Amino acid sequence: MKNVILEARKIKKSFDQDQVLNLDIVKVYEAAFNFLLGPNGSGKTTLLNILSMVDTDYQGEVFYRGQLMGKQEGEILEFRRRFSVIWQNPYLFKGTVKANIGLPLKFRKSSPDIIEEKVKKMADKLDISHLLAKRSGELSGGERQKVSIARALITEPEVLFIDEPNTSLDYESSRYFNGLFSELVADGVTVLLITHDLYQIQNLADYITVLNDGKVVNQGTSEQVDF
Amino acid sequence: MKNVILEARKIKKSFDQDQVLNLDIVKVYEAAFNFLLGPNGSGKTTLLNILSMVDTDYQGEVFYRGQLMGKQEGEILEFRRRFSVIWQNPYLFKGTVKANIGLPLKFRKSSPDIIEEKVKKMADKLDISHLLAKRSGELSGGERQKVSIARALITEPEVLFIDEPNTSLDYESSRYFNGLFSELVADGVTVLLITHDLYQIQNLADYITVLNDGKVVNQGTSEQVDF
Amino acid sequence: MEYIISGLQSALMLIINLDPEVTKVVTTSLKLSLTSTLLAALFGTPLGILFSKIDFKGKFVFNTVLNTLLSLPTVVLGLFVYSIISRRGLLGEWGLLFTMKGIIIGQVLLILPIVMALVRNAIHDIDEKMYKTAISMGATGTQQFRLLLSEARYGIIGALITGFGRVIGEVGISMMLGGNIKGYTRTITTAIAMETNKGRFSFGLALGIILLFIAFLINFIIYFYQIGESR
Amino acid sequence: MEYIISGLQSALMLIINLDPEVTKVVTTSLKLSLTSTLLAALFGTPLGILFSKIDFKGKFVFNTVLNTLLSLPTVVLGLFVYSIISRRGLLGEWGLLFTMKGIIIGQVLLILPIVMALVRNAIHDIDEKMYKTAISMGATGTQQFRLLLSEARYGIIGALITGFGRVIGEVGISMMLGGNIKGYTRTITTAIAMETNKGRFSFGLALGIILLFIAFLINFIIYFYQIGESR
Amino acid sequence: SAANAQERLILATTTSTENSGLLDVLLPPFEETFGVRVDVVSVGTGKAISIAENGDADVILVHARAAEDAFVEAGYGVNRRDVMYNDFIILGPASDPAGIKGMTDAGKALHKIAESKSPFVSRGDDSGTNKKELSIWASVGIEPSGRWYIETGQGMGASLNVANEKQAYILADRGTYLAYSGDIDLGIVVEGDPELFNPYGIIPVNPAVHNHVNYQMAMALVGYITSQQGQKIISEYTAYGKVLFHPSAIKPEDLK
Ligand SMILES: Nc1ncnc2c1ncn2[C@@H]1O[C@H](COP(=O)(O)OP(=O)(O)OP(=O)(O)O)[C@@H](O)[C@H]1O
Ligand SMILES: Nc1ncnc2c1ncn2[C@@H]1O[C@H](COP(=O)(O)OP(=O)(O)OP(=O)(O)O)[C@@H](O)[C@H]1O
Ligand SMILES: [Mg+2]
Ligand SMILES: [Mg+2]
Repeated sequence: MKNVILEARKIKKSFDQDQVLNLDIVKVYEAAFNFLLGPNGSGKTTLLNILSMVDTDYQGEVFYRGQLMGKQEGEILEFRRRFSVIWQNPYLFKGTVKANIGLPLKFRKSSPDIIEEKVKKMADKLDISHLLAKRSGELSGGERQKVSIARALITEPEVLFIDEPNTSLDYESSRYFNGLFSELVADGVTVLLITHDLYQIQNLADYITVLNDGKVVNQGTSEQVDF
Repeated sequence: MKNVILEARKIKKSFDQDQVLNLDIVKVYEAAFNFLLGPNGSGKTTLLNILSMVDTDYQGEVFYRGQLMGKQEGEILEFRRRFSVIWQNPYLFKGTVKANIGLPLKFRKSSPDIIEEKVKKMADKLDISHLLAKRSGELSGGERQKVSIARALITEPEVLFIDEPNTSLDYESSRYFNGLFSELVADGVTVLLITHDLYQIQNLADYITVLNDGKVVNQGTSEQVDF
Repeated sequence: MEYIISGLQSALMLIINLDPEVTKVVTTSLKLSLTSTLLAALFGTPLGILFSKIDFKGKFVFNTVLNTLLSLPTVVLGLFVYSIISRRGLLGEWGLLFTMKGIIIGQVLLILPIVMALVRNAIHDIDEKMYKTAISMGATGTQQFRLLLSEARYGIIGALITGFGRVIGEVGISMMLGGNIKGYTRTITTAIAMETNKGRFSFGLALGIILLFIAFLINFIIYFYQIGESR
Repeated sequence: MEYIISGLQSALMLIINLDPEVTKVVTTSLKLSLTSTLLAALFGTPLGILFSKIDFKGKFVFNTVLNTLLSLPTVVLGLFVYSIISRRGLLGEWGLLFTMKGIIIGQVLLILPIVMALVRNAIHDIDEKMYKTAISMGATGTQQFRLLLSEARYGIIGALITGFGRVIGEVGISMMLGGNIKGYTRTITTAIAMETNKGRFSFGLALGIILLFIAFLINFIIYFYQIGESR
Repeated sequence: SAANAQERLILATTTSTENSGLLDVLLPPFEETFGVRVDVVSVGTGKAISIAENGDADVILVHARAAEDAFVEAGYGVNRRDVMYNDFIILGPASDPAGIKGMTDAGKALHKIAESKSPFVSRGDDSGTNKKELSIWASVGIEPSGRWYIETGQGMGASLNVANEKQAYILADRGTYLAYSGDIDLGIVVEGDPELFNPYGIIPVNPAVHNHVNYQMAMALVGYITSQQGQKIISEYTAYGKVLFHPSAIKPEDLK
């Protein structure tokens, strides 16, 4: 059994009057492929926002390596910087693809030379070098997705949150990224993945949490869980 | 062999200097499941824009039932109204889900009563009645997709263009919509579908066009084409 | 400081007593600024949308000219229109000078660039996908236009509020083209300028407070009906 | 009509001859309006962003008040500030009346609401996802702020251009707080008002044309560096 | 600039004085002699007096005798001196509907205007000119009102434009009329009545009330303007080829 890197306890989250999350315990294991499953609207993205510390407006507690996480901007910035998120329908900033991919490094005050170099390397690796000079509004659906993946990986995150990555990706790319994410896990990165893709679930999952209507309905290793 | 309902000849399309489409002939068959395949950035969405007469800024000719389509707004409105498009990353208008689904009918000057009734029926059918009062910004990824499908189907289109519909849909919904689209084809609706989903291709396709780098690399019935 | 306090007091008195002269300038100001804003909206909104959508050579220069017109001082615009509608001007025969119509002409010209520029900015940020979606839904040109208005509502109403604020608070054009004629073309602002000139500062401030009060009511109504409901 | 033609002619002559008096009022106007716009941008942009993001009770009223302040006539604001910086006012000892500083105070107060309101409108239309994305990328508060500025660039620069246009073209505040003192606080607009008063209409128009010419140059530079490169 | 380092004297005066161009020749010799910069703030008479009451000016040069006296009476000003005078005239359209052209009695002329209900433009702004006009109406027992009596509440120039547009009669000061005569179609119909004289006075602000004012320099200006040198400049000043102001601190026969 692997170590627990993130643990959420008694999480409640409401929009206006509607309660969309009401969880007892959710665990994310270190250096493993953690899957978050459930039907549309069951609260997966909402939970991802909370675990990745992007949303701090919730009731309950989140622990990182056993330490209670605060909800103030200042306290959690350094933890957040160990994480990356690949979003469902990624938002790209105005400007070039190159600027978009380099931005997280700029936030971390890397030097322009290093940024330039890392962006080049990452683009080569993901086969999107031909897109670097394009503006973000000029990309196809799959190209957007690839750029957003490059942007998330460039900081070499400790934990990677992924919300339906295969959306819009062609067959080749899909396979490539499945392989890439597995490699990352093998290298010690923790991945939390939301997906509806049976292939991914059957072949990649180490641990699975299934949500329904804001509640955990099943949880365990991929052998234990009947999804 | 079915009738050809849409035919594109010698289509060329460029953004700035880049030519992204350069096609000889593309045919869409009536009352059939037409698939448009190809890797990311190969020009699928660009071609869909042209065939659905949303984009009129191209070189070449598009024929609808043998008749050359104009490129002026006025000439093509009535044809456009026989079509519907389900977009990759749908855009929802500000306001409620209900208003969004009813909008195409409003454009066609249906009475408020009829709109109300049809929207209700469609929402029931697609199991999204609980979302009708929500504002478009408050939906989950899959919910957005379902709303956009409802909005496209409400006009009972003659031709339905679909750009990666299963994006963000859960397994159940995915299966449901595959079934629904098949029924529509059986009822005489022409469907043009863009997808990367092997399951859909293997089980649903009647005719397949494969694009690569803006060119048709393969075309024919699903038996003929090696994708 | 004492001006401010005694200004507040006399503003209150004027409102309570419904002073007939004040009532008259208030209604004149309201008629003028609402009419001017309405006309500017009618022309400026479609023009602003048009120029944000169509591409043409020299658009860069056109945009700069539009931005420049935001600097046009009311006195200069007043002078300009004056020289056209005065007895010696091109349209002298129409007798527009020192009438409400004369003021409206000037005010519409004043805020047309503002409305156009701000509408242009609001439209600029609308997602390209919005157009594709509307077109694919079979919207006619007019329907696309209405949809665009509704999607950019916040920015467009903002443009109109800015334009309205500009005309109800401007004095140069009303003075120059209206003549501040008592009981006829005297507006709140020209009355304020006059009282200030007389050295009656607290009365000037009192009228200013009344003007702000009215502007507040109008903004309240607009905001309540248009913005309050969105989002 | 003849005013306009002879106005154009004398504008040309004044520019060609680099008339020293005209040069002086032009530099005064420029110094004032650039300083005021800069200060208003410095305070107004963050405030506008703040008020568009945070939610508090009475935000509705606050927004309406902000919109109302767009109607504030320059004379009234001038009077208001006058009553504070006059010798008898609270800050009388500072001797700010009839100085450049006095004018700047008034002008900043004039456009602060405009900048805030237009920035608020621009920010309002930014996609909610932009914030989430920036946060998830580990941006600090300042970095989020900068990113927001860049994403809403078009609208924010539009706000500043509108503010700049308002101050360089306004006359009431410069007149009231500056006193139109020759060689010192006389600006292009107060000079125009004075010339118009004297009946020297075409000279007034000439100065107006020079003002527009300068505003054009400034807008051209801004547009060229900031907007031209975007998209 | 060097000017900024200099001592500063704020003179509040009426627009008509500044607009006449007189100050541009009258003040420089004073500024040079005393090493002072005179900042001229030209506004309406009422406003000039209010500014001085607040201590925002050091000295005023205005033409509204009653208001000036009240200003001194209230203790805001001290040492008022007569400086000069010019005169008012009544202008009218060429058609002269009231038939007053050539009259020399302003009161009777206004009476005929009222009788014939010919359009008349009043500044209605409490200015010196406006007060003069009202006093003439009062002297013939008429309280003007009705559609023919148009109140602009504006300065002289703007009011002249209104009168021109409406082809109405108007009481104006000669300086402004001369400045506008090229642009308007109104001519002089009444002039020369002593009632129409328009005296200017200079008043330093009382340093006992506003201890910060530059009283010394203000008194120096009073001294200069009422001196042989100042009075001579006034008497010799012409605009549009006409003498505009007549010195009154020193009688013409005593001017050297
Ligand atoms: N901003 C919001 N305001 C109101 N309701 C919201 C908001 N965001 C999400 N919801 C609601 O919360 C519920 C959970 O949303 P969430 O996005 O977490 O679903 P999900 O599991 O990610 O679904 P999907 O697979 O469709 O992406 C949904 O019913 C959704 O309508
Ligand atoms: N507005 C634009 N400006 C410039 N280039 C564009 C623009 N839109 C699309 N492209 C380019 O045109 C090519 C085809 O794009 P298109 O969206 O048709 O691809 P696609 O086949 O739909 O890909 P995907 O499967 O990723 O959605 C891509 O290389 C894309 O970068
Ligand atoms: Mg989701
Ligand atoms: Mg696509």
